[in-house]
Amino acid sequence: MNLVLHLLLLTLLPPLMGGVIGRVRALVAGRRGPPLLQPYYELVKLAQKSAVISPTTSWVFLAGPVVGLTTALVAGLMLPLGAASAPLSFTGDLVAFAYLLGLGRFFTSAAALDTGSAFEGMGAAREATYSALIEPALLLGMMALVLSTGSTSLAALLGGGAPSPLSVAGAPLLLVGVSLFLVLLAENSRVPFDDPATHLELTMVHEVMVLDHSGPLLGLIQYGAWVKLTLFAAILVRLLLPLGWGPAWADWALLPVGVVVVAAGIGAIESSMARTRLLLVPRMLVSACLLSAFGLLLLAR
Amino acid sequence: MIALLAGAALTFSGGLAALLAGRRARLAGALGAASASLGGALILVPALEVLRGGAPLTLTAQLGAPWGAVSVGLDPLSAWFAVPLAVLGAVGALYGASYLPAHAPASRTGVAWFSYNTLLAGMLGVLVARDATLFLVTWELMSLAGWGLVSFEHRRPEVRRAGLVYLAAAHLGTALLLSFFLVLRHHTGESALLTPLAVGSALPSVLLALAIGGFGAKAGLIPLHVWLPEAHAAAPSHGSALMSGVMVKIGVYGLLRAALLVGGGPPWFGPVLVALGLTGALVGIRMSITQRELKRALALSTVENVGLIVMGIGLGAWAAARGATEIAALAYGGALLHVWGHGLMKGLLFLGAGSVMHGAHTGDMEHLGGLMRRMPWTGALLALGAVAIAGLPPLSGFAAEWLLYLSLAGGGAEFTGLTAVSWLVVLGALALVGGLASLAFVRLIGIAILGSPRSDRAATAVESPRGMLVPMGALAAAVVGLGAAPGLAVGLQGGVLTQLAGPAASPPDLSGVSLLAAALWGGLAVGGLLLWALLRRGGVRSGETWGCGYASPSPTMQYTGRSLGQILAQGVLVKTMTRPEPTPLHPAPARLDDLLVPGLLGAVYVPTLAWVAARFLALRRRQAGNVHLYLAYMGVGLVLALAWATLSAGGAP
Amino acid sequence: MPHLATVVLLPLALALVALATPSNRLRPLLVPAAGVGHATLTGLLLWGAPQAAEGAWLGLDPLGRLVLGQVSLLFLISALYAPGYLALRPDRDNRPCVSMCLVFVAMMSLAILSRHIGLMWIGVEASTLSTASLIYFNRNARSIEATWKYLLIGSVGVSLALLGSFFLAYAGLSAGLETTLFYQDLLDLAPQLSRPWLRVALVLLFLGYGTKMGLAPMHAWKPDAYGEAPGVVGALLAGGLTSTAFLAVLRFAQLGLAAHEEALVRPLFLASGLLSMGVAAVFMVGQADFKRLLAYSSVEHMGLLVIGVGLGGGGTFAALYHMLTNAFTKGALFLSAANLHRAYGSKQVSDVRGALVRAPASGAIFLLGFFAITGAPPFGPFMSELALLSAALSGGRVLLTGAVLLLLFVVFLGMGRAVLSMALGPAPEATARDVQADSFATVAPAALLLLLSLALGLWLPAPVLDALRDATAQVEGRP
Amino acid sequence: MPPIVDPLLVTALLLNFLLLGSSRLRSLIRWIAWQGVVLGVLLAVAHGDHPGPRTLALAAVAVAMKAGLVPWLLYRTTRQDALRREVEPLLSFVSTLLLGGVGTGIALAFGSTLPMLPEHTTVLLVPAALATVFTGFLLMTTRRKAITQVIGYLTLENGVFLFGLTLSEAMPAMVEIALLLDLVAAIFVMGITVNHIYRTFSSADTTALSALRD
Repeated sequence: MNLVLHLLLLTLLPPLMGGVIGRVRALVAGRRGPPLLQPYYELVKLAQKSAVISPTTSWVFLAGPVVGLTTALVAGLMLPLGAASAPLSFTGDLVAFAYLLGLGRFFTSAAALDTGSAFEGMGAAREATYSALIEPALLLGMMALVLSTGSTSLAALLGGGAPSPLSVAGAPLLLVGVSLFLVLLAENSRVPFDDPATHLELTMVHEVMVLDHSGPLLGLIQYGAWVKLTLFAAILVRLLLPLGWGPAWADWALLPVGVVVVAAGIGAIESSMARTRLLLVPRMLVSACLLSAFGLLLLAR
Repeated sequence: MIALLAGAALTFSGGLAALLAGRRARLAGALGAASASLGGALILVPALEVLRGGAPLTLTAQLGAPWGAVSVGLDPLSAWFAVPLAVLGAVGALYGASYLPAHAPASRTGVAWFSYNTLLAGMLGVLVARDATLFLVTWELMSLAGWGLVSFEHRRPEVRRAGLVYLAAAHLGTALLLSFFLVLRHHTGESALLTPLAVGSALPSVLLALAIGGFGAKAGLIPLHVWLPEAHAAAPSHGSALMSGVMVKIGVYGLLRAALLVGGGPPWFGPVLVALGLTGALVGIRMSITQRELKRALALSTVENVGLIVMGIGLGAWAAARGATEIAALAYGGALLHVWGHGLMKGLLFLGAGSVMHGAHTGDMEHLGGLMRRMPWTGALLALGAVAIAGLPPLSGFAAEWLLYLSLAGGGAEFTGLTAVSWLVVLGALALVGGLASLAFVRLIGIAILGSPRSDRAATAVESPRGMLVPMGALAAAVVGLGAAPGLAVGLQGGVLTQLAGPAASPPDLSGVSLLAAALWGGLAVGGLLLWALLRRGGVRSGETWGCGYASPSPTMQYTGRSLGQILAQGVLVKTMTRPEPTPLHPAPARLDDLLVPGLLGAVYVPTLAWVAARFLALRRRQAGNVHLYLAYMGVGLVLALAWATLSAGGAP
Repeated sequence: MPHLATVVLLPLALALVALATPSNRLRPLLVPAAGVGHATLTGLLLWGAPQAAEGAWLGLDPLGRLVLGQVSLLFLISALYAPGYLALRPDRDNRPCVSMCLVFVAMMSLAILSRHIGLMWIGVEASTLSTASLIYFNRNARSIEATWKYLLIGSVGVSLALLGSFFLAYAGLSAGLETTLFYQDLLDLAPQLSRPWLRVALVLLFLGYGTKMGLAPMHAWKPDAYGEAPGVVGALLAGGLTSTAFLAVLRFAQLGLAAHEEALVRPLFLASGLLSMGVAAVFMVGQADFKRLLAYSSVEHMGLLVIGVGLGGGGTFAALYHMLTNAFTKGALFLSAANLHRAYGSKQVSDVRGALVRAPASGAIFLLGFFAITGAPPFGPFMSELALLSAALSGGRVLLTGAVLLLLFVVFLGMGRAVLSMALGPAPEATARDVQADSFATVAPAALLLLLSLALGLWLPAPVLDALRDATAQVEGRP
Repeated sequence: MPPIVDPLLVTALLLNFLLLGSSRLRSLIRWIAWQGVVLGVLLAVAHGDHPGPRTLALAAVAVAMKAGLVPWLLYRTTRQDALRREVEPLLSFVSTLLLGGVGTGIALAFGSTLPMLPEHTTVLLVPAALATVFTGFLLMTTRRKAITQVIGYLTLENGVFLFGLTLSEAMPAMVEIALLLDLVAAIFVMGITVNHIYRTFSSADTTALSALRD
């Protein structure tokens, strides 16, 4: 039963994130904004459309979206979403989590380069470099959790049974929390690092990589992106909210609410600030790494 | 043991026969390839047998005067390194059989095979040698054979330069090893490699310092890695596959053997190895990102991976020194698994690069592109190799790095104070290296294989013959197999781990990684089916890549290798772009060399050697060629000697 | 069992025959004939192991046997090279060259066999004079200069040796003993000789015969002489004359050690050896002429020999072993260098390109010879250098071992740059000047010498090993 | 050693200075011939009053060689180089003389450190020999022409021979003759080489001989 619930949450929740963010941006700007379920409609529409594929591309172009989505879903399997522990968990799966996302990123970048267009190359270069710089922040953040709970498996770290990390270590984890939020924004190309809503190819990072994907390919990519966003939000939620004291259904309900709150937060940030200059982005990434490193040092002492 | 020596002898004699076959290239190729692959098989069987728990083999022979007692042995540590030697040697030989005819003039095929087979035999000799003289002889034989391979295409000036740099580094390494064995023989009276020393005073530190220098020169540790990129780029592809895949590991084997000999060694040994390994990894991958030539990028990635292996060994030694056997087992396990994994992956990549150069006749990334459509098999295999070596999950690169992460996490949690902090910092750096590695190999694949062809040579590239693709396919299958079931390989590490980390050490459990690989392959299959179904329903139309509506897009508009690595090269880490300052008065030819990456060799070693040579030249003027000066020198020498003789002897009767 | 003197008289007789034979073509054949004769006589002598009769002028002690065997073998193989070479130079009248070469061998044998110091001096002096004309074979301005320098420095050195011999005799006289220059008597009286005379005598003798060996600071003639002399003469000088001079130096070292003068002998040898290696290293880096490069390599290896003796014990054994391996490898290098010189018509390192392509056989021998002489394992010099270094380290001399290793590395770099740039790369198209390609007669001897060096590296046959051990025992003064 | 030896040794020392000081080639050859004569007489007189027939024959041969054959040969070679008969010194005459003097002083001091036999103690034989050797060496290193270097070598040999006198019993006659022959051979070969130098360089100036350098 828990497995079915986990899969349901993992597959259905992500597009809602997109809808919430869109709606919050609109409300802040004083508009009504698109309906909450807009992303679901988009996915269904894209699934039926026909795909346009450039003659210069090879099978890698098609593999990009598939690998992107699959790695996100498999990573999702490793994350404990509700009360029950994650279906797929083994010691050291936090490393697997990070590297799975790396695999997804590898193939989307390769697919972008496969089209042979200057813009997609630019996007691939930025994406790959920024993710390389943010990787230490993610892993050091995870290490902070490992230190506080003692096990290297995500299920144990964030699972229902474990005491909420915040209560155990307090302040240092706040630092790690902020750093993980920055990681979330960077990994999913949200505003401070990249502006998903722009249509200027030269300024995009993630969006320009998927410029040439159309129809079902684009659908898969967007769906994969939202799943990744949900995963990071779930980590943040498990990190901040204490769990496991209430009945099982409360935990299952608490996660979607938390995730929606995080989505609202992202929407608020997106509408309040603009994208930073490209040259400054590496500096912000490195500062995110330092944040989690300091958090870790405080813990390790 | 006899089978092992027979394998080595067969390989060497095959090479010799190939050399003597002279002009008949096909005969030489057949002889060389057959003897190498057969020899490989003969080596593989006993090695696996010993690893599976069989008793270590030993053989002692009393040879003539200069050698004295020569003892040869195969214990789990040697067997572990013999397996990739055998596998890669055999596969490389089969690949070489069809790669060489197109790349080597008929008369010199014999030389290539002689060098290749002698390298194989020499490496095996090093692995089994149990006393100083045999070890040094086989070690130098290996170096010379490597030189034979590196300067095979010696018509090109850069190959000759690479050969000289390689020889200088090899000779420096041998000099350090010579002093290592001399110090050993002087203090312990005998030079067997097996009997661990009593923990003496400063002896272990001196021995280990010499070992790091000597073996590090061959393994490509950071200050002595300068020869590696040029040498591996210059060698024929199956040669550089063997050198990158196995020869640098023999340096690592030597380091392990020295550590074993000294019995764990002084406290500074672990941290120094970790520092060297990590710096090597960072510098290696950083340089690889800005390289333009395919094989140089791969060679620098070898520097990175050897750095990771040495870091693993350092962590193991560090943990073992502090008694944390379980963490040491993780670290050593990760390092040893990476020896196998990297051997296979890097072998596949170098053979792929060879196939690209065979098809597109150039290794320069800026002239490649669009090969996935024209050389589908090579493209696919190279892509697979790239994913694997970037350490990404379903393939063989992930398990080793995963073990390293586990050991670092374990160490971070268990140790306290400065050690814990340093282990965590190393974890962060390892994550950075992982990220940069995937950037480097996305760049390699994206620029060289994908996109549209940037030159007519790439446009007219043709797929390589089956003789080259089958060995690459075999390696690819091994990579996938090791990725899916790393537990099998790690299971064999029992003997080696007990040697390294003490009897309590047991091979780590990797069932989780296999689980993950299974889940991933399943997910990919389902995803592929889903996409296929959707595309079939919705239909597929062909349309030009979106170029912002630009009228006549051309392949040169594509992103280039340098621009892909530019963000790192420019701002974040190291500034290597140089802007030429045009001279104010008469305009001198300005040149923007944006890939001016001097590296340690160009910036440090060459200038110092040039300076020393200049000093020697100045000294030489003293002997200005006229005989009076010579006689004057003789007179001075005589007077000094006489004065010394009479004065120093004092008043003796 | 032939009488000892036949080894000296045979070459002399053939020299006279050479002077008599009219035809320029037939005369070179006398050299291999002499080689074979000399080798068979030496073989018989070494086989029979005659004891040095009391008071006899000529005798064979273990040291002499070793050096005679090595010189004879080297001469046999180099002699095979001579006819092939002289055939290539029909323009030059080879009467002086052939006869002087035979006189040279005779005088070397005399010096090796003599038990009387004066007689040994005459042998060495005569060999100097006879080689002078050999060096002048090419009859051009550079070879006349080389000959002059060789003659002058050689004669000064040898006369110093004569003065040293007289000092030695006087040492006996002033100590009240009956004066003698017979080596065996001096050896027995050694402890009673008067100290100051003996010490000055030893220094003079070491410097005198050291000049013939080419040790620094008396090495200046070597690059000129080896640089200008034809290949086969270079091989004979580098392999033969140096070994004979080394024998003389060893004899006086033995005398010094017998007279308990370690404090004088050892430091003198070590200092001179290190100085030679240092000078050689300085002059090999960036050397433009590859024959001079080989000459400096010879200076370096003489330094190694003397360091070995200076170390004593295992060091002397290693030095003698190195004398053998070095002589043959150096012979192979000089012969192949001569072939390359003829193939390219120039001695400049920059002119020779792609030797492996244009003259594959000589190029390969030259390259392998380079690897051998800089101590690459399968070859002999590696084994002897290994023995020498372990002797140095077992004597606790860490600094010395470090210095020797460093100098060996510098030499490797200097020589490597030159040899590799010559051997590898595409060969320039052959202009008319350099038409003489390799012929079997000029390549086979060099290959044979290289094989000999390889054989000595892989396996030391029992008789050679015993000869080395007895010679070491004799020098070290142990019974 | 009979008392007659001392004046002869003093003349030998005197000849050294004359050699160092002479600026013309012909005078240099004349002094070297006189040195040969002094040496021959010393050889005959050195051992007791009644020299045996053997030593007399040896002395005669020595004088014939050193005073007769060699100077005649040297004279013949100098005739080829008609123009330049002077001795071009690298170092000025005065400084070579001074160096000669210092050398003799050192030789005297050095001689005194060595323990001499009772009958040799009074005689300044060893210093004279060493001084002559040093003069020969000086001549070779500071003179420009090849001929002077040959003469320098000859003086050096005479010095060594002078010292050899003390050991006349130890050296059997045959060896002494052989030594003599060898010296002559050395001079003979050097003479031939000097001729060749003349033919190739048309002057015997050895400073021109500096093409072979690194």
